[in-house]
Amino acid sequence: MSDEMTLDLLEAKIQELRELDKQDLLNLSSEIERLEKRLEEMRTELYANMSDWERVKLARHPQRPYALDYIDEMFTDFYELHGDRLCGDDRALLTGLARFDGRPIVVIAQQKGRSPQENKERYFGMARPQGYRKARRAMAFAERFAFPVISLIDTPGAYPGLESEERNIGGAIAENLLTMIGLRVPTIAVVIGEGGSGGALAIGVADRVLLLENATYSVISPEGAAAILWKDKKLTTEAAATLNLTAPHLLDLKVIDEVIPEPLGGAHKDRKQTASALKASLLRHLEEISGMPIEGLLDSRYQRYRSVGRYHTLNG
Amino acid sequence: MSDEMTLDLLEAKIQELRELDKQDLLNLSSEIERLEKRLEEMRTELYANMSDWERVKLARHPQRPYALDYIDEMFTDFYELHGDRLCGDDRALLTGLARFDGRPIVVIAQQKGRSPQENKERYFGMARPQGYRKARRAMAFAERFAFPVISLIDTPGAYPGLESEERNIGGAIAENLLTMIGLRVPTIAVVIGEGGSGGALAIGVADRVLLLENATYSVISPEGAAAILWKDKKLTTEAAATLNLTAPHLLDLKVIDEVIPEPLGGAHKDRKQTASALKASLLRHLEEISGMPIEGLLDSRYQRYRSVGRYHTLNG
Amino acid sequence: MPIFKDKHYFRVNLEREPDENLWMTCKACGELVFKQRVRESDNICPHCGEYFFLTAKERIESLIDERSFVDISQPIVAEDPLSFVDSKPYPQRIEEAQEATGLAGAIIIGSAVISSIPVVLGVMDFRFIGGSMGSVMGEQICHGMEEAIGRRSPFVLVSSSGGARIQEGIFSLLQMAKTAAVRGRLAAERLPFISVMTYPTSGGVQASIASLGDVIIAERGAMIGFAGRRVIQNTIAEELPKDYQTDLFALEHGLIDRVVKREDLRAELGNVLGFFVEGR
Amino acid sequence: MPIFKDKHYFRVNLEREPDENLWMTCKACGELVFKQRVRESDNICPHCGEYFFLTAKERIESLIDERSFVDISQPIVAEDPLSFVDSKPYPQRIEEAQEATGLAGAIIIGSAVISSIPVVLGVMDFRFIGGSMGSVMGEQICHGMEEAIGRRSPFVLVSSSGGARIQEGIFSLLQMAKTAAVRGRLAAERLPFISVMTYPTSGGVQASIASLGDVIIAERGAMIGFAGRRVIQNTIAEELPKDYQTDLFALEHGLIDRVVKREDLRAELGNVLGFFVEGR
Ligand SMILES: [Zn+2]
Ligand SMILES: [Zn+2]
Repeated sequence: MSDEMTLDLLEAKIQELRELDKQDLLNLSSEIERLEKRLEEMRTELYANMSDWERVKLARHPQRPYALDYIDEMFTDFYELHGDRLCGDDRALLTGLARFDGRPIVVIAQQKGRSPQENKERYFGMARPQGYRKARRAMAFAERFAFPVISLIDTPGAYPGLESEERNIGGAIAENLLTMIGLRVPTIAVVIGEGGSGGALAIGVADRVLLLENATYSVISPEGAAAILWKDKKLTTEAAATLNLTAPHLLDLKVIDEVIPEPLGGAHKDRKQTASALKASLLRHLEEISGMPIEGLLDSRYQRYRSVGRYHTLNG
Repeated sequence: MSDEMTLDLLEAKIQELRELDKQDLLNLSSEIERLEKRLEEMRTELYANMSDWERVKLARHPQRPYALDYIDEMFTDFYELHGDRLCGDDRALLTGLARFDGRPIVVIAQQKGRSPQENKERYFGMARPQGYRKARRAMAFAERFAFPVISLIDTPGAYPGLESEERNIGGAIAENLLTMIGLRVPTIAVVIGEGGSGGALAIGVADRVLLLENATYSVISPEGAAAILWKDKKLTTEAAATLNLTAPHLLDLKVIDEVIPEPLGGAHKDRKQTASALKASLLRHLEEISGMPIEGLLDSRYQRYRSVGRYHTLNG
Repeated sequence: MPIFKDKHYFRVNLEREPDENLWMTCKACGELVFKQRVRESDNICPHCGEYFFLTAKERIESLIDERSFVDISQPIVAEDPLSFVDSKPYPQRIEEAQEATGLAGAIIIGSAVISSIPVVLGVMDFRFIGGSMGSVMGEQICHGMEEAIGRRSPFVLVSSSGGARIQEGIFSLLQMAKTAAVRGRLAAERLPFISVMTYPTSGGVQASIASLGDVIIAERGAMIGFAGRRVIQNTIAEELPKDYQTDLFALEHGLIDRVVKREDLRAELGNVLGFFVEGR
Repeated sequence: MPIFKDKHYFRVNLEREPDENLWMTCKACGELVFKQRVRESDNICPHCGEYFFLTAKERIESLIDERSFVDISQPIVAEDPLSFVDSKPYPQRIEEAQEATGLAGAIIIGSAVISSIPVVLGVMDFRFIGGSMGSVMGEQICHGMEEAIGRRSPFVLVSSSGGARIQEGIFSLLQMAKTAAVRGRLAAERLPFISVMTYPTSGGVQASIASLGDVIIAERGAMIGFAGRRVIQNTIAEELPKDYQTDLFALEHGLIDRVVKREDLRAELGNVLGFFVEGR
């Protein structure tokens, strides 16, 4: 089976052929059309048969749209609010106000960098305690002004480092969980890329939890699981398959509410289309939950998390 | 007029005479008695005529009882709670549970060090943001369990340093003011030594504000005022006199509720007596405010701070 | 023009006396610039971009929709509860400040419209004893927030202050608690408070009301912090970095939300206030 | 003794089988010590003071008033929602852990009395798949807190866990939110939650319920933190100090309230719980 990179190369070649054809009037149009059809078929096959590990790679694809791309496409007037008021301003986790369909919302979003420089600044999307505490400030802000909260999740996980531990990263995540479960406004979380462990969950407790088709959400990375459980870092494909971290699995397991379809080849193949599908879904969900009295909403949210888990009951 | 140190020396000499008399049977008792009477007179005179600057020095006296001494004398079962859950545990500002007359309370206290080593650890009683945030955590704790808060103030001011600014010392103080004004439990603040500026006020917004007789409470130190306003650091005596920072002035100005008397010569001359007078006052005030419905208490506290200030109204 | 000597309180209005000198020299670039031009461009040198110091009136003018300002401050003036004398008696210091500035105190409170949104606005004037916060400023800020509650409108505070008004001693210190108290009411009413920090926002003002904004915006070039460079160097002799207490230092350490150029501040306020206004 | 293979759930009781070996050798000092003596001294070597590893049962025994323990856990056992197989199938791993420990899961929930104060107590057992938190532990912790609410008594949780139960995937992750949710209810009821962290308290347990105690007490020698030394060194190759994630590191950085010796833990709990009990 062809992999994505090969197909991308083929796509580029077809494009070159088209250019050549146009310039030099070679009249290759029917051959080009046939090639395109073949490409489409191969892609459909590829994505139908894509392994979970392939999907993880797609979720991490360097061309994949990041939070600011979606913010740009779906919202207007994004007004970033910086700083945790305690010690820092984490660039891996953004907070701000925006308008969504004209309505003010609070946005919390994990943001990866495109360039090495940007990634250095954004810690590859791995937030530190100051990021999670900035998010908590944004939540309190949302509550004060009754703005719904939309969070966009895209992180390999919380930043694991000495400074993080010194600033109580575990405590910061824990406090966010507690805050979000009781937040007196409608909340939606969307995993747009990687939903990495506690670092994702710390902005992911919400009334609705959505996933993009090629996003993943997992307690641990396949690499981490391979290293810890299989004692072999190379067994990531097996680990990925077993972790059930892709959208179809998560939907089956009933831990997410909806999967937003992506174009063939992934969100980066058509950013606008992806954003537009996500926006439609967000609007629908937001309308639903905004219509509920807040006590009822809090109760549903509580029940959702209170009841999560799989175990069976025996005779005591 | 004699200063305190001279009188302390005289006191020591009298003690030596007494020892000598006892050992060698010199029969100096009547001379010793006369000396003692004279010492007493001089002390009374000294303290009656003590300048405000002298009193500042007494408030900072190295033998003066510090917070832990009062905690030890007045409360039982002090159980220290450490850490701000954010990044550190400030040793200049202690928080904890204790029993006061059998009743659980939350204690917030600024603590100076006796030895150079202890002062290094305690930053001479100057709290950093982590201290003020630990205090805020203690306030939330008190509120959750309906424990009254007693804070003991003794600080030259918040610690002024790069690290403090990096961690938003101003914001930390401001948040505490906001928290204390709305804290849904009875609160009492006592200045036991130095009440230095914003660093003192940040744990000093309360239903009752008390001062020990030789404690001071001021917007700036006399040294600071002399340097800034008189452009001469040596004019501390003048600055001290003008700042109205001693107990009698503050009582006159109606910004404190009560002055707790100290023994002649200062609290350190009889720690137990001082603590016992303070304890009696605290008990009385606590009983008063604990008897009030919390909404009424919050309203009084609000009015107290809402109305503070001196200005006059003209024809607009 | 001893306008306050007879205990009179004048409302601020933004109409200006005609100025005899039509030109001024920029201290930064040395160019001769047309005053009217400078005024129209928020007191920024049209030649080199230098920010000239803004009086409170000029600041108000630079932020609000034209002719929308009404002084709604309390008709109050300072007392001298400590009979404070340093190099001169405090009352004399007040009078001189009043004469120099034409203001009754170090802050102006008004109603105004910013980008078509009605707000209550407080603006400090650094010329008035370093913009220090005494009983009058504390009361005016509280009054402003209470007016905002009464009008159901946002509160905007532009700080420019060295901190506490030492000459009022403990009363000055307690204004920190007083303003925080009323700020709590504003929050309970779910009305937004936008704090704008300009050069300088420090000491007791930074450690109370100015740091309690729902949104905190710093003007580019602002100095923001609690303890001044000199205090630190006197107390603990610590080396301080070059960017100590700059706007960017405050942003990097999470003290503030945004740093904004002076020429963008009006639009910025319109932007952020817009989120809190129904149907915008 | 495949006690759980037939899907039976056994209550924990603290009565012990008579042990054939009356003596054991301390790994730290090499001395032969009398087992009964070790047991009576909280599993501390009477010779050298080494802390021996505590099973959950031993931990409970070391903390509570004698014979006060009643298992009140839910009769639940793990499922295998992901059909997870690594070096062995997850159900087999569970069964082996059950057989090795005699426990149904990695935590025991009981009612007990500590210094005459009735509490609901949860104690993790690190031997059970590293004390990891899956659906069963999450549910048991929540059940424990709800029991505490029902009984109006404090909740005490003794953690000893490597973090999430990877084999339950996303369900394991979500137990962090689940336990935090019920912890919120406990807070709303104003009932105290004392979190005791022992060696180790890390990963998803440290980043959720264990860090949400009203009071957090670490046993001396505890390891406390989110990301293990190896994870950090693999991810970012950072040098880590010797005291990384030690009890004293956690204390110094404000993560916990206290560090307490094992032999003092029982009295410590009595002390702190006493504050929340009427009339003590
Ligand atoms: Zn110029
Ligand atoms: Zn041993």
